[in-house]
Amino acid sequence: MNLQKTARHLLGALLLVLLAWQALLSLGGYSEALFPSPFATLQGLHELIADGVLLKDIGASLYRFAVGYFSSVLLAMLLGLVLGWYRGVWAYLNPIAQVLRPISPMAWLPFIVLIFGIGEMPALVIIFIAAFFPVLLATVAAVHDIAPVYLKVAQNFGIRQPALLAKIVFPAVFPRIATGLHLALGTAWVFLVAGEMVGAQSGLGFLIIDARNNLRADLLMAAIITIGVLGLLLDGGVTLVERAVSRRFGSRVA
Amino acid sequence: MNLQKTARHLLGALLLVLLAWQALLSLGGYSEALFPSPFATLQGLHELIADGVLLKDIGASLYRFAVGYFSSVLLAMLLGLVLGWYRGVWAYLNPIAQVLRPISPMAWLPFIVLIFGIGEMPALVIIFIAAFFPVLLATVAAVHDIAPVYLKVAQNFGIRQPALLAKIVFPAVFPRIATGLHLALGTAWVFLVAGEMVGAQSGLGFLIIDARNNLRADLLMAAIITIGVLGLLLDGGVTLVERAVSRRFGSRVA
Amino acid sequence: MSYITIEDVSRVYPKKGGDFTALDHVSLTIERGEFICLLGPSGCGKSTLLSILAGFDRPTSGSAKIDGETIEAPSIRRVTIFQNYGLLPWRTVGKNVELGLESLQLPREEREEKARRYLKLVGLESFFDHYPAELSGGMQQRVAIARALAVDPDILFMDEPFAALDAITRMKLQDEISAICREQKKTIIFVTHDIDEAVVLADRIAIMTPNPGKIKTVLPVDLHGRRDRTSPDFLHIRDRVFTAFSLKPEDKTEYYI
Amino acid sequence: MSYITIEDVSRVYPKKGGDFTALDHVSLTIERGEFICLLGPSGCGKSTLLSILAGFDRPTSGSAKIDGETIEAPSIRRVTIFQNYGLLPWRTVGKNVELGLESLQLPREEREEKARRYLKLVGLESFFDHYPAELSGGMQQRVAIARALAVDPDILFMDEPFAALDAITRMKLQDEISAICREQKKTIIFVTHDIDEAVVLADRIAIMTPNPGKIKTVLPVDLHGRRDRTSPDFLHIRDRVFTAFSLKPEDKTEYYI
Amino acid sequence: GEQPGAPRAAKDGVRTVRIAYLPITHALPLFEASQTLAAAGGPVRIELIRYGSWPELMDALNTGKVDGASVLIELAVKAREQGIDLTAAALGHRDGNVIIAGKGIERVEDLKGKIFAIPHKQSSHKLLLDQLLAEHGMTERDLTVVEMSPPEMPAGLAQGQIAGYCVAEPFGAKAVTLGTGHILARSEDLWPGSLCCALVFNGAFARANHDLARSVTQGYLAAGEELAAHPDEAADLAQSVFKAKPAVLNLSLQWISYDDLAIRPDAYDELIRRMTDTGLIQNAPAYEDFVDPTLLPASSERT
Ligand SMILES: Nc1ncnc2c1ncn2[C@@H]1O[C@H](COP(=O)(O)OP(=O)(O)OP(=O)(O)O)[C@@H](O)[C@H]1O
Ligand SMILES: Nc1ncnc2c1ncn2[C@@H]1O[C@H](COP(=O)(O)OP(=O)(O)OP(=O)(O)O)[C@@H](O)[C@H]1O
Ligand SMILES: [Mg+2]
Ligand SMILES: [Mg+2]
Repeated sequence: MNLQKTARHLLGALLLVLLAWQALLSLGGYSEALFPSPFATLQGLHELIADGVLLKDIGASLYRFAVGYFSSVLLAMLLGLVLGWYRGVWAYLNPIAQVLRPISPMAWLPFIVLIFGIGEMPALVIIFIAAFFPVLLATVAAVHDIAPVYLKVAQNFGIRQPALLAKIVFPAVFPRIATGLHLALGTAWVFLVAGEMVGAQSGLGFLIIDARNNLRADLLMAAIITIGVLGLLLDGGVTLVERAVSRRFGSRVA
Repeated sequence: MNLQKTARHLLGALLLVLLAWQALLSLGGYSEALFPSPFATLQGLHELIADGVLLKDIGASLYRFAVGYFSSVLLAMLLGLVLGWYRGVWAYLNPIAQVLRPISPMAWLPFIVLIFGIGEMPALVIIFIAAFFPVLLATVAAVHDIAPVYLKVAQNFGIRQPALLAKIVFPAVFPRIATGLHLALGTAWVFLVAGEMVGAQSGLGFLIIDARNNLRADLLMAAIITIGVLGLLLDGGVTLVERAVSRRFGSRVA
Repeated sequence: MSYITIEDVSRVYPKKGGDFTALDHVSLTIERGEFICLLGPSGCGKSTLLSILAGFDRPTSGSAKIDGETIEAPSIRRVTIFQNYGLLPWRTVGKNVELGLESLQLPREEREEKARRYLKLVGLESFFDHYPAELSGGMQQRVAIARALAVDPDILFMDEPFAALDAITRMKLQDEISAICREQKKTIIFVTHDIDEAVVLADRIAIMTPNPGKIKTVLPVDLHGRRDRTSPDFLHIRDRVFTAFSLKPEDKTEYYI
Repeated sequence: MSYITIEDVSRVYPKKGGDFTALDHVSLTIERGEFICLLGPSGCGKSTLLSILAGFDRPTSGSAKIDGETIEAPSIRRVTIFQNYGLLPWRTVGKNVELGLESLQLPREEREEKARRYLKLVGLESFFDHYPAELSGGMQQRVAIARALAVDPDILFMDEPFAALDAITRMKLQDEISAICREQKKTIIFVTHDIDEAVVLADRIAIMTPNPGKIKTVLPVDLHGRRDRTSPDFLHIRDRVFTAFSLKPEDKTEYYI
Repeated sequence: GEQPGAPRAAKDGVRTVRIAYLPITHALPLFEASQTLAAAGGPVRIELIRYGSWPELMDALNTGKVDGASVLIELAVKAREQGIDLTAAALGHRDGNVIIAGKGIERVEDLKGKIFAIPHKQSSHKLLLDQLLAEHGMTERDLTVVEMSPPEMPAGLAQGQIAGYCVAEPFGAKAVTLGTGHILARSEDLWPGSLCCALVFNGAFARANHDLARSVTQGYLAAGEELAAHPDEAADLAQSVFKAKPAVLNLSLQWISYDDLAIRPDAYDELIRRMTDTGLIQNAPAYEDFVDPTLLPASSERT
């Protein structure tokens, strides 16, 4: 029953998109070569799959994503935990983080290439930067906002550093960091593609650039749709993990 | 006293950055032409200011940002409010939003150019897309999560549509939407620059591309720093607005 | 026929692993102008019963009628007051009180005049332009009561309206509010788990027990209008409620906590 | 000399537009093994005084000593129990009780054995592997008490530990907890704004009033161990507390709500 | 990884040179060279690294992360002027650029007040445009010149958002194939023997691995000759390495020539004159400073 409902919604959504797409095509009067029809896109998708290009690029993107995202959030969480706790140090680092955060990771590209070279690294570094600041700042904010009762309990029961960070602060703030991790995942995915568009020789972002440079709008659209669907799947996966975590860590007590 | 403290932190941060920068420069042994020194960057900044280029580009970027961001969040909030309320409609649109959201706004560029032309529009559309989905989804989620007591009170006192949306639902969810607006601001700023890097003839993103095209690492670094500082100022402005709003709308009652 | 008649009302919530019966064949009649307290521990279905009477919820079986008509939906003739006050934090105190008057389409001046009048009744006329967050909990609940009274309803439903207040503030408010409401001749259904509160306020106390939610007994309270919490009359009724809940130490029955 | 001596303690919070005096020259002595209730309306400084005794806060002036030593910091010899239980939601009930034992560096088996013993004391041994969120409020507070008792402290500080529970559950817990704590011969400082609660639990009640926070009077309670809320002894003391707060209807003084 | 200045050690007897390129028809000889060298089984190999745009390619080249690149010669000259260590070896091709105009633009004068797109300021395409305008008594001030990503140009032309463009191939051929654009002028008419792309090495690499760079250059020149001699092969190769539709690629191949790729001083001086005239450069590097003729085979060396 519920599954049937979901299927109905998905089908309805698909139909809506196809209708809107076809309408745009008819009203705009665009040439097939510049704005592909749904059917041409499907053919393009098929071509990409048949060539093995799509699978290879998806693999490259997911690999980069995994490495870049996880190394970034791990470091950001660790740093955030420690810096959030030692407010004196953070006071000096906060202005730096605040200035670096609004800079588009892609603006750094020339320096990234200079320092990290070409190949895997630039896109990796871009994802790293994209995920790093949101998680760092979310972690620091979460540590600053930790419910005082947890700290009081810890102090009362004589729990000292580093056990305090590991046993109390980290689990207490984790549910909130998890939200930050989820947000960062979306950001990182968006920037993975953007990063691959400017600094990689493979992956879905590169596929987009390559399709553009080869003047293949059908392949371009197929790549875009693949990116959207993959992003959605990743997000769904993280939502599942998040639910498990919030079950595990229980509801927050003020 | 407090001001003095802030000044100390800012100075300390600046010193830290300069130290790290100089260390990187010395250890890496990079050529000045590829990785500028702080002094060369300052000179570059001076050159940009003296030429009037910086001010012009800042103006262009801020104008685009204002138009793109505000039109986007207004539409997203309005749509989010209505679609959040009518869950039946949203069930069909949700899958579409979920697939579109993870797509890097820049991936659409060829189609944006095709549909909206060149000049101001591409960067504007990119900012629009970047801000749209976060705000839309935040608004829909906020409407779904509205504290039931507000709806009960409205129902009890006989408040019907459209007054219900305008008088009750919107103000009730606004504090939470405001968080979404804040997040979207950061995203939009990052993508403003990214968008101008690929689809504009002016603005800070274009300044970056132009510096790269002219192989001027000093101007590039100066532009990057300007972007960071401006982004920080914008964020600070929004934080002030947010505080005023949360004072105005009071604390949420469960 | 009685003003409010609850006949054989059950409310079952579907739950995985068998349904959960929140209300189990509850019957009760209430007369016009009565002050009824629903008293019982957490989970005994007090809020569920109140929701059904207020029109926010429907019984799974049985019937609930007011003035002979089945309750279909909330109405501005019957206002509910919530534990967390239900004030709109983005409106001033005055505008909150005007809320119900707006949908009655009163002209602006009349609305404001009425809002001021009812705020005066609860002693808060000087807070007209304040925001709810600037008021203490007790003051906020008084605003909610002014808002409810301003639309001149027939019935007031109150769901643990004083539960978030400290005991001493609560007593003050109990005295004030019962005086005001009785003076305005409203029918009042009041949910609480505080025995003293029920005794000091009610004309009759419906004592409820959980698992499943039932009305165990209905105790009439006759304090002859003198609601002194240390008077022998008060203590006598309080004693009877304790007995009804088997809370006297003689009784060794274990209760669900 | 007394076990706990509070001498002329004041606590002032800086505030824009003049400082705010939360505690104003408060003095009190407490003997070993006593059960003291701090009773008063919201804002009278009960929590502030308790925080100072527990070592979480310091007086602005005056001195607070335990066993002749000035209180400098919280200690595992004196455990505080909070209104919202202060359980760690990511740890099972058993692991929560083991928390204090971990920093006492007991070996694993001993910790677990002890945790089970104290959970049994509060009637929750079968919930060892549950998470706090799976327990009702009353059960959670019992876990917090087991956790406190497990480290065998000299003093228990309790800040409105039962305020989040419904009245009937609360009474059950009052009876149980006071029995357990007295049996374990702890000194207990208990904050509440509920008059009945103070009367049923305390050996002495320190009645506090706000603006500024002061101890108005200290009432000894002698119920000869028979803590029946409907007994004449109980009602007599309750009456005296009502009088102390001027809550008897004769008195027309207005109070801050 | 490797420092560009380090002598390149042989791995399994094979020495690999990393060359960056953009997927444009102009870079075709690189593929031919790469395949020929691999097929020959000699010790030298070319590893090709594809980029999406000039700035990214230049980042890699300038920082020495690739050993060489096929790049707009103006961009390389500009980099040299900025003190970046680059050495040019040979041209990528000669001619082969066209100025495309959209519907309604029959004469150059029709461009007045319209928008015209070039890929990059530092490009032959800008120089060609300036020449065309000069020949008709106009300057860039008579129209709006915008920098645009090449793939966007055919779409922009089709939608009437730009009136014309000049860019590397096959982006010009795309508009002609689509029927939305036509050729307004050809590079060989505007600037006979015009320079466009060049094979450029990182200077440190070229100095430390002169033989290697020389072998690559020779393979590259030979590849150019091969493509010039066998247009059918060129078409097949283009089809196999680029994904664009055959009609587009074939058309663009008709315009281009891959033979005689040495950079001669007179051609270089002509380039510098044009760059200086349009203000693209102030302190032009000397020919000797930019070109390393010793990388060329003896026959095409400076006479
Ligand atoms: N929407 C619901 N779905 C499932 N079970 C519900 C729902 N609402 C209430 N219940 C259950 O019905 C029972 C009675 O709920 P109700 O809220 O009426 O109790 P109550 O007497 O008001 O308790 P309290 O004093 O805690 O407010 C509870 O056990 C509760 O868990
Ligand atoms: N950190 C603080 N800064 C400023 N004022 C404070 C602070 N903590 C408490 N106060 C003020 O001191 C007064 C006493 O606070 P305290 O928490 O001790 O009251 P309480 O008797 O415990 O009240 P309640 O029953 O509401 O818990 C209150 O008016 C409160 O506003
Ligand atoms: Mg309830
Ligand atoms: Mg307190």
